[in-house]
Amino acid sequence: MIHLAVQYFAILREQRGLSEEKLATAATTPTALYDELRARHGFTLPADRVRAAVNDEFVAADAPLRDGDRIVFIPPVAGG
Amino acid sequence: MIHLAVQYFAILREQRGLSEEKLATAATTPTALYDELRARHGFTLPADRVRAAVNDEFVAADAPLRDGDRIVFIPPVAGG
Amino acid sequence: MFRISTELIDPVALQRELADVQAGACVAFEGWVRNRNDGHPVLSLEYEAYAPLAVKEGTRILNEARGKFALVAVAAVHRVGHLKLGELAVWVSVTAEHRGAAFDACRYIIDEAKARVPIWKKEHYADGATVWINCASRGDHAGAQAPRQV
Amino acid sequence: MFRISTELIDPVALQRELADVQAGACVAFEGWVRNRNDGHPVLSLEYEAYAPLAVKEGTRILNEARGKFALVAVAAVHRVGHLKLGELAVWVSVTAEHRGAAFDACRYIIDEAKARVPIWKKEHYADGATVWINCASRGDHAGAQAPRQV
Repeated sequence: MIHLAVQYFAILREQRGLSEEKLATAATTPTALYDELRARHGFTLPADRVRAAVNDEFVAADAPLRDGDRIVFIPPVAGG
Repeated sequence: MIHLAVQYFAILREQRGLSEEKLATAATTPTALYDELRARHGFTLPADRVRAAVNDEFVAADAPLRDGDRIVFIPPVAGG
Repeated sequence: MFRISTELIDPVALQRELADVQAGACVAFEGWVRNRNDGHPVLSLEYEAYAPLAVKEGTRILNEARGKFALVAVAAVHRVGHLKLGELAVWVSVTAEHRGAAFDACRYIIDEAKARVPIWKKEHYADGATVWINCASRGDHAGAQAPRQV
Repeated sequence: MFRISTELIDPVALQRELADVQAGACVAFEGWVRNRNDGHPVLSLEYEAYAPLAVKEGTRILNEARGKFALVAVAAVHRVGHLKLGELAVWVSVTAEHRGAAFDACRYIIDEAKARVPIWKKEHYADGATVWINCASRGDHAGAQAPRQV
């Protein structure tokens, strides 16, 4: 188990009901963690429509997660 | 012979030394008139680089000129 | 310079900073909150940003534009918060010696920013519904399924 | 609205007239007097227009743009007279629901205007020479032989 901080924005923030949480997980990649959280909180977006950032930088869906990381799941963007 | 008003702009105005003149000519087209005026005043631009407008509308180089027309010769433009 | 702003964007002040006698052309893009989207009357918009990464990614896009096109200067600001109709949501301005580069770069920046910068838009409709644009799935507002451009 | 102006162009006031909640995108082009052209230091510019035909032809170009692209509004102003470095020589602004049309139309208008509207530009150089741009022939300033873009 690793300990992570997770930040939520936009539709994920609303569906989770909070902006940030700390948690312990057995997931070792962003995709695995997202699927775990999606099952728990009922996120409507599937994993393949969500990108991940760790410590304020984009990472691959299968990048390794490390203890103490801060992870953000990024729904499809719509600036402008 | 027809009587015309000729207006000059930009390089043609400077080379002619005035902005407008009235004249009588045997020329029946803009090109013929331009060549006549070029020979008289030493305009540097050849006829094929000059467009013509009659009574504030573009006309073809071989359009007929009529008594009382106001003609403008248009050097290559360079707005913006 | 790519910024996220919680305040009204002032394009006049921003534009003034780009004044430069080496530049012969300036192309500016403004994205405004409009009153309908795909036929739905829109009352207002909310923009939310993941600010640290939005600034990083936006800055990368500006630097890419500088690499691809012969520019004098570039700047962009994206608004966040609750915006009323007609308000300025995003401003991009590019100066260059020649206009071709300024047009191409300005368009590159706004196209890339819309596709890559982590900013989200929620539309509030006249019928009371709200939608996070591009995030629709089954059960969401039907009109929001298709990707939209400003 | 295509206008010839003997006064300083005020893009802020002009832009305000285009505000419209039906528009989601605004693209504005500004042509500025820059301090060199093809390597020659430029001190100032003179613009001269054949105003009645310039307004006619400019208006035709704006109408063509409206026909080709899905626009909300278009406007353009070209300055004439003696301009100092940094001054605004030409301003074109286009609003549309979507940005693609706004970019394409703005570029169409400035490209066509530069090619077709009877306006002429005389550059005053640091060495005292002057040149009517695009009108060079044997004996004129050598640097002015090639067509130039802003």
